[in-house]
Amino acid sequence: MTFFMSHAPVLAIIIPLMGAPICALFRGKTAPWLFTLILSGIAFAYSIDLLIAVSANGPISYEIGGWAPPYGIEYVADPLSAFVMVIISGISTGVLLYAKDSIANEVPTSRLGFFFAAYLLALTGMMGITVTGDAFNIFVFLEITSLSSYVLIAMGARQDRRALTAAFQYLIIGTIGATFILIGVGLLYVMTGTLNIADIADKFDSISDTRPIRAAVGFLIVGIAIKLAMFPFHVWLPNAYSYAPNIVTAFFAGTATKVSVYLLIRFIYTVFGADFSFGTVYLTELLLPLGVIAALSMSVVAIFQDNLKRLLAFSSVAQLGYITIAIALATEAGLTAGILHIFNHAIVKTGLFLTVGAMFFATGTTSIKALAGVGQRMPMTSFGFVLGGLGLIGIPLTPGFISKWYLIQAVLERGDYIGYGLAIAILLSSIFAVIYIWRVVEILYFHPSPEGAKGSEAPLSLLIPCWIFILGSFYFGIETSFNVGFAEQAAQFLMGAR
Amino acid sequence: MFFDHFNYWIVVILMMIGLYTVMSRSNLVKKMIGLSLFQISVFLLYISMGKIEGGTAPIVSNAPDVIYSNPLPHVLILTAIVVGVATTALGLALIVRIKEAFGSVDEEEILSNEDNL
Amino acid sequence: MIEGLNPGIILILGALIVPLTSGFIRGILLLALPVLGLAQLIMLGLGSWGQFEIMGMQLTVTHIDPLSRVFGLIFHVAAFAGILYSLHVKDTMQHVATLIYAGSAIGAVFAGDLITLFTFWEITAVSSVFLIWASRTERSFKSGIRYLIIQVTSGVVLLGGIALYAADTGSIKFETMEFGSLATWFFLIAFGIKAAFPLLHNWVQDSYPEATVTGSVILSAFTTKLAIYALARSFPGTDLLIWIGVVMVIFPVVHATLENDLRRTMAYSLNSQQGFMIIAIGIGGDLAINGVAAHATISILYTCLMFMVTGAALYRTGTAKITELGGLYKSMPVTSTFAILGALIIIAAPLTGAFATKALIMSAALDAKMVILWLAMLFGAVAVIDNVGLKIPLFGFFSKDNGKRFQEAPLHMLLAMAVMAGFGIFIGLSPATFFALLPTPMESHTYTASHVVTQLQLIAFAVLIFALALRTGYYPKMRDSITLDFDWIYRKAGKMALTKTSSIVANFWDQTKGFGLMLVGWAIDKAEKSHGEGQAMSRTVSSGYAVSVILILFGIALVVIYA
Amino acid sequence: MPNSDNRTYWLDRPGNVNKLFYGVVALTVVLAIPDIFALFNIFYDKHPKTEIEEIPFFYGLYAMISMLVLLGVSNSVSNFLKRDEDYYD
Repeated sequence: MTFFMSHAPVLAIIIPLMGAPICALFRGKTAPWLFTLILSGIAFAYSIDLLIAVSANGPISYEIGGWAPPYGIEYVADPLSAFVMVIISGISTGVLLYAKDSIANEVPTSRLGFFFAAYLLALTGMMGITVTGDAFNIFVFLEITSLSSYVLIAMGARQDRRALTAAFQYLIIGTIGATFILIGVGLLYVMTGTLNIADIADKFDSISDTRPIRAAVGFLIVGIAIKLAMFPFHVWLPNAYSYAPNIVTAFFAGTATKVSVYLLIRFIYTVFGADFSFGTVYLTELLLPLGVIAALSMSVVAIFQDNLKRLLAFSSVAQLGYITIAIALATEAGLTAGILHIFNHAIVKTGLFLTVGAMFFATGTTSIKALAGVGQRMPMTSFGFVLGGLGLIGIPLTPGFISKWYLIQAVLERGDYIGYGLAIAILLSSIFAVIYIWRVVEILYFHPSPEGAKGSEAPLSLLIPCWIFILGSFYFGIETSFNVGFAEQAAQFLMGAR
Repeated sequence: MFFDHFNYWIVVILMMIGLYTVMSRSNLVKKMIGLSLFQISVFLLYISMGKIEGGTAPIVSNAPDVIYSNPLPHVLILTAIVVGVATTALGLALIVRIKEAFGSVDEEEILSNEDNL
Repeated sequence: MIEGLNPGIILILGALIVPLTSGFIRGILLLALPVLGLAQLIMLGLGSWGQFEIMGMQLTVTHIDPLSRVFGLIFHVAAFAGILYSLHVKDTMQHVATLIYAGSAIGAVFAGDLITLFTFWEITAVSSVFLIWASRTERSFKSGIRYLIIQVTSGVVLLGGIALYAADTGSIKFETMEFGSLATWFFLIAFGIKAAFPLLHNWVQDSYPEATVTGSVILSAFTTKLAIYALARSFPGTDLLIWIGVVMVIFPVVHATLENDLRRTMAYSLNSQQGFMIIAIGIGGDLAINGVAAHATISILYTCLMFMVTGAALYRTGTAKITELGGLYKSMPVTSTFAILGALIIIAAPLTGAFATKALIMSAALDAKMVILWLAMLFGAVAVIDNVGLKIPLFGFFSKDNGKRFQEAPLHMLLAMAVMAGFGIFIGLSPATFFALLPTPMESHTYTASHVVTQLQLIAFAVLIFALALRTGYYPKMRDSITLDFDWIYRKAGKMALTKTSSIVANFWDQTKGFGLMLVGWAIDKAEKSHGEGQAMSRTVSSGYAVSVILILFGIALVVIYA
Repeated sequence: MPNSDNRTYWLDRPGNVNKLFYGVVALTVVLAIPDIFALFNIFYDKHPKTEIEEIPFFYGLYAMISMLVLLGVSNSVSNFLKRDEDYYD
């Protein structure tokens, strides 16, 4: 057991990575799914072990192949990365519980092996990004995630051929983003002569005033912002989320952009250091307006959407705006709120996308108009959606409330007019959220079902995972010691790091 | 100035050509070519950084005081090249599927097609 | 019973079981829940329970002191009677909403901190709207939306206040506060919306009459009184409240006189009665706060009772409009008797509860040497004799026979009325028993000769004028119409041509509003043009365009970073 | 049992409404008596809290004035404020 524990950081990555090609060999409906579920579950278990160990004993460093850093590649599990790993593998496992019937409905059985192989690769990539302590390794894992996610999104083509163009557009934009990150990492390497993140961070102050470093900051921030779907770099996200298979959407909504948020935090706070990021190069002034516009404008866009998945996708961009605001505040309270919202939004949004997936499963559509009267036909699913929607709005007892509370406390902490303005913007955006959720609820419940409408309640295999997420979100909205505790721990660690 | 760093200028020019192609062409295949050019410019950037003037290839020899070029960027960029190839292959595969589904490889045409769905 | 469980939570949790039951069992369950809650409340006694820390803030889920206990007791009684009254309803949604609503109101009363208060506060808003929507008409739907927006706004303002208050003082305890800071203004507005302060009041008259027969009974008991409780807890002795209260007492009575719809008449009158309590809170001091608690209790009893009798009339005849009702006492003698009893309570006739409780507030005003205030309240007391005491029984039940005959109200409705009327009269017969429950112990001299005589004089002369006005035809004619109120401003502005009598102020108002509406319309239009489906902000753009945007932003980023 | 009730009720009989009215008038007169006693300080003590209460028949007068004001205001604004039932729809 000690072997498995002491290699936990790398095993959490290697197991799904090695599993992927094996999975591609499986045929049939059940085998690849079950295999993927088991591997994801193992990764989840390792992540939890890691998080417990890190929270008890401080950061864990793992040297790949026994090569000592800074020459070898180092995997580092610190409070932030362990926390994000738990989120990713947890969401992935939860979504997989749900996946079996849902995906069999949307992807040809003959392709399921490949589908789940790509799924495992995406999981590997995201876990790898969080745990690696090597800047170039980040790029590699990022591309593993990206390439597999293009494939996963394109798998939606059987339902809607626009999945193909969405995937292609994501490929173009995503590659540009990843390449920007590659350029940034290269420039950092040129200036510091090392790729180890801790090492770069050590040497950063001595060379921080040079022009290549500033260019590197620009490339990295913009590159990450593209992968993060920060407004206005979000153009790929709504289409990709709308046309991808439902479980892919649910999986990515909870994880893909969150990993990029992790990267943003990692670079801003660990590599550049808060003093440089906010004192020398004014990242607050750059990110804050983008966050505010995203929170407001994208919420308004969500109000007008006709497709439920697209509505939720725009809502995700708006929620990422909150996180951007939180990070740009450059305070410990802000950082806590941001990290907290990564967790809270992940669980709520995944739950919502799963309920929408169940509606699609039963009715074959995600057009809001066509879902009229679903409240009567699918009471459990619809009620799940309503509860999830409450979480998105931020009603007390939901995690949305917790993170909004922290965020508002954090912006008010500024104590100036910008702080009050931000608080108003956040409240305004919440009101928009009420409107777009309400619009859906109204149609689900108060409009009569169209003549001869299909669909009765979704099967239990879909309902139970949905409700796990919904009830889980309420659990974390009430008993907040887990999410708030680890978010605070991570924020303290990051602020104390330099 | 220009000739001192002409390799970097080439990187920049290639990058601009690549990005401009991605921006301006609506033919998806041309877009992919632009994207590849853009990536390749970054490969050149990495390779240029590793070069040390007067340095030889980083092969162990017994001669004293040999200056080697830095091999690490070259190794790194091998990985990036693989990624680039994978991206291009995937992109082209998608283009084939798009052509099957929409009957066109022109983005403008596809978008106007989509509106009529 | 679980130690320290907030009684309101029993009702809320119970509501979740209701959909699983039906028929007889459901009836038993519905009635048992308020009784259980009441038992829990009585067994708990006074004190604080359920304290735990969350996000570094000290929460107290259950906090019972004498003030909250009075409100909690009457809320349980009202919940029981309201449910009894609605036993015939087959609509599960209404039962669930009723229980959650009543439970959250009770929960809010026993909230020991602001976060708990806010939570229950919002649940009352969201659950109660279903009682309005349960009418399932277009009108009630729209009215419910307006109601919900206003109620949720109250919650949002409250939350804003809490955030500021926590930042100011570092405490989230729900206790008496010094009025003045920005946070307390937020609280005042949030409470004021629910208490139906003047200009914030229209949701009452807008929504209560649109609710179902049973819904309006239940609505009338909780929301406004919860706000009274919140104000009494946080701002006793705040002078501003006195003046708000005076306007509140006087402002709605004209509307109540003119109104044709019995339930809307009640809604206006309820508003005016709220004013008495607001004034008393403004006066502050032990006697006045006792008066608030006592009068709120009685007020719930008679308001519910009157909504019950008008509701019974509506239930049997299908209308609650004076012009369409006639000779109802012949068909529904028992209900009519309860209407008279309710009227007697509401006009504070001796031997009824209000006689004892209104006197507390009146003498508090006199003790504080506020004669003008006292006169204003006396005017309100006369007005309520007219509006409810005489108008509802006479016009609603004893008006000229129009030949139509209906059935007497169902037994369970009559029982529910009997519960309310019984309590109302019991308190009047034995005020000392009730006063022992009030926040501060005090001696009561309810039945002095002068008090009885003066009150009877007040009633009798008001009746005389009422009778004279009827005989001479001076009393305003009831017409099948509605009466404009301040909500005209937000429901109608800009559409109505101004009559020549309207002043320049009104003109200015109109223009401002018109401009405001135009601005809002313009904003929505712009938002739709820019953010709508397929518009600039949400369109599927070509990847080339997307890349250009990225590069432009990259340029901006570089400028910022190099700055 | 719509329209089946042909009983004559007390209120329906002519003159009874008048009786009721005169009853009210008589009641007011009876209730004014204590104030008359109070003028001569016999039998009944008002113990007023304010000067204004010392005016004879104060409560009766004030009730009448209040009612007249209320009805007067109501009558005068009635035409201005009344609208059709579906005004807002």
